[in-house]
Amino acid sequence: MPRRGLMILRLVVNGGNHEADVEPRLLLSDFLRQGLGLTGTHVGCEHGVCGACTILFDGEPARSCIMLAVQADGHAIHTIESLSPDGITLNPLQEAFRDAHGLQCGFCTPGILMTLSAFLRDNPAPSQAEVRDALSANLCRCTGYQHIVEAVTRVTRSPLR
Amino acid sequence: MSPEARYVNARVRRNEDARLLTGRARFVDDVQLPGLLHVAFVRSEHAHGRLIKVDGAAARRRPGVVAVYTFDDLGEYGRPAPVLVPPPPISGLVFHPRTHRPLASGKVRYVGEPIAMIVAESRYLAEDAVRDVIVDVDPLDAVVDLEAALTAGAARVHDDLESNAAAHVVQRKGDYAAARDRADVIVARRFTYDRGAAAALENRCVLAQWDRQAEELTIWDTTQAPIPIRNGLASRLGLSESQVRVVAPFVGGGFGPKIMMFYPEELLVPWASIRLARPIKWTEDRQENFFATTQERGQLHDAEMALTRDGRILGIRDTFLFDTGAYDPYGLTIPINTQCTLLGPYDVPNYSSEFTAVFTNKTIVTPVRGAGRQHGVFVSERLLDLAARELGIDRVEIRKRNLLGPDRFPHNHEIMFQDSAPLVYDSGDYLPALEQAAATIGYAELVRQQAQRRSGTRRVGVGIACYVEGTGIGPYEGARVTVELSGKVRVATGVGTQGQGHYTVFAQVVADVLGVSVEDVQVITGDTREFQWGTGTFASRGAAVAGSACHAAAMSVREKIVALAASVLGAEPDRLEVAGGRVSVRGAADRTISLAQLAARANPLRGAVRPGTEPGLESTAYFGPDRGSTASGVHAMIVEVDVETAMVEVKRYVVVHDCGRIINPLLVEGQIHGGVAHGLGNAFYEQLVYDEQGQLLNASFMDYLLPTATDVPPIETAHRETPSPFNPIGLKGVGEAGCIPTGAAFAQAVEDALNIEILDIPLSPDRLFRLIQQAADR
Amino acid sequence: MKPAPFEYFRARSVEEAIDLLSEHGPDAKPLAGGQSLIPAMNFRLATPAVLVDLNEAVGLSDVTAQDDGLHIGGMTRHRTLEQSETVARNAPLVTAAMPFVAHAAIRTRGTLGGSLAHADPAAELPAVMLALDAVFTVRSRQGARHVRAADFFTGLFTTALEAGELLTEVTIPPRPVRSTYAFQEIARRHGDYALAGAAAAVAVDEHGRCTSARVALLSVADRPVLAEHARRALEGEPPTADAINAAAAAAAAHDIDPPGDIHASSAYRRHLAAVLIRRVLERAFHSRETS
Amino acid sequence: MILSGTFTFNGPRQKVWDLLQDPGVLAKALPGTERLTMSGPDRYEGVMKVSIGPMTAAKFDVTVTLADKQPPERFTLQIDGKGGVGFARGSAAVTLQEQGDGGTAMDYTSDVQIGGRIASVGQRLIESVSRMMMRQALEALDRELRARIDADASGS
Repeated sequence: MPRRGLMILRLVVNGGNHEADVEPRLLLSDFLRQGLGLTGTHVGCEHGVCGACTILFDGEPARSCIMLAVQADGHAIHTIESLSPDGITLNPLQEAFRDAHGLQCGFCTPGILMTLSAFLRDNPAPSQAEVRDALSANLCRCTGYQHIVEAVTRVTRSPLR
Repeated sequence: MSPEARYVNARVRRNEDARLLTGRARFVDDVQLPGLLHVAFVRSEHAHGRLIKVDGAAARRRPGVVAVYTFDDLGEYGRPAPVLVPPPPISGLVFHPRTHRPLASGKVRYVGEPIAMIVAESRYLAEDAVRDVIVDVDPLDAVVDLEAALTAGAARVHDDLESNAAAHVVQRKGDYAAARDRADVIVARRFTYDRGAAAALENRCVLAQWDRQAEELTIWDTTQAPIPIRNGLASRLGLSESQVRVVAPFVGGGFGPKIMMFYPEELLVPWASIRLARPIKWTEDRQENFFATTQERGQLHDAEMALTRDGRILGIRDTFLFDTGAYDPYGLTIPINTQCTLLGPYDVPNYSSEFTAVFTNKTIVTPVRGAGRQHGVFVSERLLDLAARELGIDRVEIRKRNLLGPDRFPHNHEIMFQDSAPLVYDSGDYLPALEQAAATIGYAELVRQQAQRRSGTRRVGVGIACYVEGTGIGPYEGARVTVELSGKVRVATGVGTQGQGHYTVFAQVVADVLGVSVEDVQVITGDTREFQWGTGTFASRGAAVAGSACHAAAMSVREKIVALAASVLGAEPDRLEVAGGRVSVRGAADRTISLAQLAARANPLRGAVRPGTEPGLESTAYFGPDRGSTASGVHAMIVEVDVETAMVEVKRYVVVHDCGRIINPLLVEGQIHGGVAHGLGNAFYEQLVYDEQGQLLNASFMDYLLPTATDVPPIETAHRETPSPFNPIGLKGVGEAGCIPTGAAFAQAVEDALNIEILDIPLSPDRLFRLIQQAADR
Repeated sequence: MKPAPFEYFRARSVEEAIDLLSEHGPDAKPLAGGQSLIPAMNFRLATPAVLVDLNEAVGLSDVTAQDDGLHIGGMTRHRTLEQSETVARNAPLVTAAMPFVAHAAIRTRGTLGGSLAHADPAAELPAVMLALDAVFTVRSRQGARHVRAADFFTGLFTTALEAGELLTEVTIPPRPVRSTYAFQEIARRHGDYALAGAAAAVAVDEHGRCTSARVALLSVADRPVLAEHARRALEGEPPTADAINAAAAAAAAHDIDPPGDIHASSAYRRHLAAVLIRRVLERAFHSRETS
Repeated sequence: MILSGTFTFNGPRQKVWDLLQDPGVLAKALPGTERLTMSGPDRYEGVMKVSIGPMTAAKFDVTVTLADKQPPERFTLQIDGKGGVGFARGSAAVTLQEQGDGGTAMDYTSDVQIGGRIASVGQRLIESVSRMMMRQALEALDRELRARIDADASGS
């Protein structure tokens, strides 16, 4: 990591407190991946378009590739790793992705899950058009999106919710 | 077929998903090693120029920079990369192989060509040092336009060649000139299909670690073909193959360009890692990806079709130029695919096809999903539409009149396919697919409503296009199937996987043969330490070729299981049942043994075994088809065009396809959806725009437009199954099918809505606006 | 694609931000939402020596309806503008435009002041503010000054802001009676920079005659442009279909000279502008009963 | 990209010619010029900084040459710029024609080539920026000419 002009960074990631010395220019995505080893957050474009790096910043979706790590000082971040704390049990949305074949290479999937987690929290019963609208913030080259939309439909119609 | 098909042909959810959904799956860029160094490249800003000076001295002095390499530092290692795919034996074929070097020497030939490599303590620092390298280039005129490239005074991409022609190939069947003389109507047009990017969401990444004590090199690489990369790098580095391990773990989408390219970065990172005795990683960024990762699609066709008055094809002639970019390491796979796929599902008695591959000062061209097939389909389907219009025959009807009937298989087209085998269709049944697609989209009703659809601001059009696709080509793949002491099964194969679901489909095949649960079959792909024979994932061949190898290996293991169980249980083999992870004697519930127990018995620790006994319940098998199998299908779509804004919305999309026997319909649908989205991208959104000096003007996701969830419609898919005779399960490939007829169907639908003529793909609102204006002016 | 090094300061108040900006002069860039600035830094097209982070500065993100209009703090997030009922009541044009601004994950970070100061000619909010005749409060060590939207956007990514100045607040004048609004744009994909767009704020008198017709266009010039010819053609007239058509055609012909790019030629942009001016005017005048 | 047009100066042709050949004037007219010094006959070198909003990194080492001179009627101006974000090269063919009313019409046709990062991610802005720089250059020239004419008038 870069050494010059380090700043202290204190933040909460997936419920745990972290403290690190970082260079101001370090991108939040790089800090999460390299600094904390949370490699589930993927980097696809580094200009805020593809959405693969989407995380929750104080509960709201944000692109970690166009934020500085130092901006997270004093804030709470959730990454894909928070959706399944034991790393094995899938939450209903993850389970629906598996059932509906809502992922292929899986590279864009973490960003999509984080985007949809916030979306479904705010809109528990969206229409298909609303789902596609929310999903249009994330690029996927493999799925053509259809099975992702189906996965969301499974969750929103699930009696568990 | 498998003894009991419980999983094959079932909608089985994927074994690999849990890791991907929780963020645990390891992609190459996720690998972190102590002391890891990072790389940035100094790349050419000029499309064409003489390299006067490259000076890395200042960069070397920058704190945090460990090494700076230019061509002069490479010595013998700087020689050009190998030709990856030698051209097939076609008589009269001319091919000038010119491949890239790891770093530019003498000349730069495309924007983004690597000139110097910087190794530093972080990627941030390496990028800082890029500015420090002094590069002096004397710019030359760039070769951009395909026709201009072949004119006498054109600048030459490779000075040692007489022209920019990289290859010339003629293939003929019958006598087109005679057919033309007999024809009632000739339809002739010029068609273009412009460049696009594969744009996998994961950029490329290479990480190499040289273990000085063990003298072993481990390379993590986002490649579709780890074994050829291992073999090629070992030989180039002067190591034995067993000293090199290439791992392609989870790979974030391939779509063609992650094939065994021996990209400059792929050659240099391992080399530098040995030199510096440090682990080194290069992670491509999105901007680099637009220049440094290979692209596809640029072709210019002058084509004509000769027909009878009642719409029967007498022959087709096509002359086309193929843009191969600055180098041609991948040979002629793409244009030969174009040449062969153009014939489609039709009876074309006379065919004359000629192409010239052209060097240009643009990024190297290698196959991208579809790999030239969509161009052929675009040309023949467009010609049929134009002929239909000229002859006053319905578009579906003219296709029906020309389809090959089910009695025509195997059908020999009498020309050579890219796999060096004659172009022979193995099996197919085309007419029912066309009828089903037309019925599903409501074609007849839409035709009746044509006048109404073409009025008002929002105009509606319908398009319907057919295709065939050569898939599942050789040479071979292999697999090793092992029943482990736990009773669980492990399958290792050489192909890489980039999201296709190999972890699951191979497991399905093996689980059926061995009577185990699909979750109990662990598939390992893409690690040369696990399996070291095979070629890779390309040409829609993974399931058909490697899947067949898995099947063969599993069948062999099953024989061992049955033989051993027969002796242990004292029963005739034909009375044994292999199911539920056990072998049981039919009708005697107490005479049963688990696979775990059998595996233990097959590997005794004491005592004696009979001479010739192979230990374990394990087998390795290989499969190589005589030739590829031919998938086929029909796509139909309805579009709505706002004639005031030239914006197009796809309202419905129907796919009727035939990929032979299906292992997993859920995954096949996923492949089709993704292919269609990619095809719609190529039809309306995605175009790499180069200016006249070879500068790429849209090297970002802001300007290079991948379709999003609001651009891709729901896709209605119907499967038809005509098994292939060329492999035991009857499989054909499906990975590329979705994107092959999409452009042709889209052009036809928009044309139908607006009553204009569309000859160029990709279309865009801007291009469509011009066409609408021109039609209004006429 | 990693940013070049810079010095980073976190401002805790407006005053601190202004002090830092004037101290560091033209080398310093305020960091608001960062959704345009950081991508430009990742591409190394922007290499500011100093960043002054406004995100922790208090008192810059209040939204209040007052007698003289709707006051919106410069650091108000796009997401807040989109969801605020106060904004919907007092400036429905803003609410109508927000879904067109990129995507939710960008709007959670992007800010009003950031978008206006960035002055991207293809951005929605500058045009909306121009249509609404908003007034921007600009503060520096010398105190505060007020700049009308029409005077604020001075060119390509260029505004009336001087070094050391900060856009702290936007005031949108109170809604006239019988005022209605509409926003439309044409983009290649949802959330992209528009090929062209139009924001309309219109009002009529008790006889249905047009008293005000402000249509601001985006992505058809180096800055947001008011369709002056449309305004002149309509004000004082009943907004009939013919009048709207003529107004749209006149404005597209005379008020703009659009630049072309790979996505849209100049002629296409001009054509789209005519269509969009007509469509927003039709929608605005015909949605009278609902707003 | 081709940018062409006609600009009318309110002054005699010889004066406009002299103006256009003056390196001091060129330095003022070329937008963002931080320094421009003569490095040979009709050849100047210097630094130009093109700053557009957040794009602050566009600093170019430039070489300006004047060629094909036929006083007071036509010449070609070439600019070659190289910087961290890419390169820009342009040549402008300039023709001056006397107008009946004592003014001078300048026809210009310029071919601008942009390469490197500014071309690959900045395409949306290239035409606007080129137009803006052209406008700024012409306005600066016009201002300079008027100042000279005013100076002449007060001096005589």
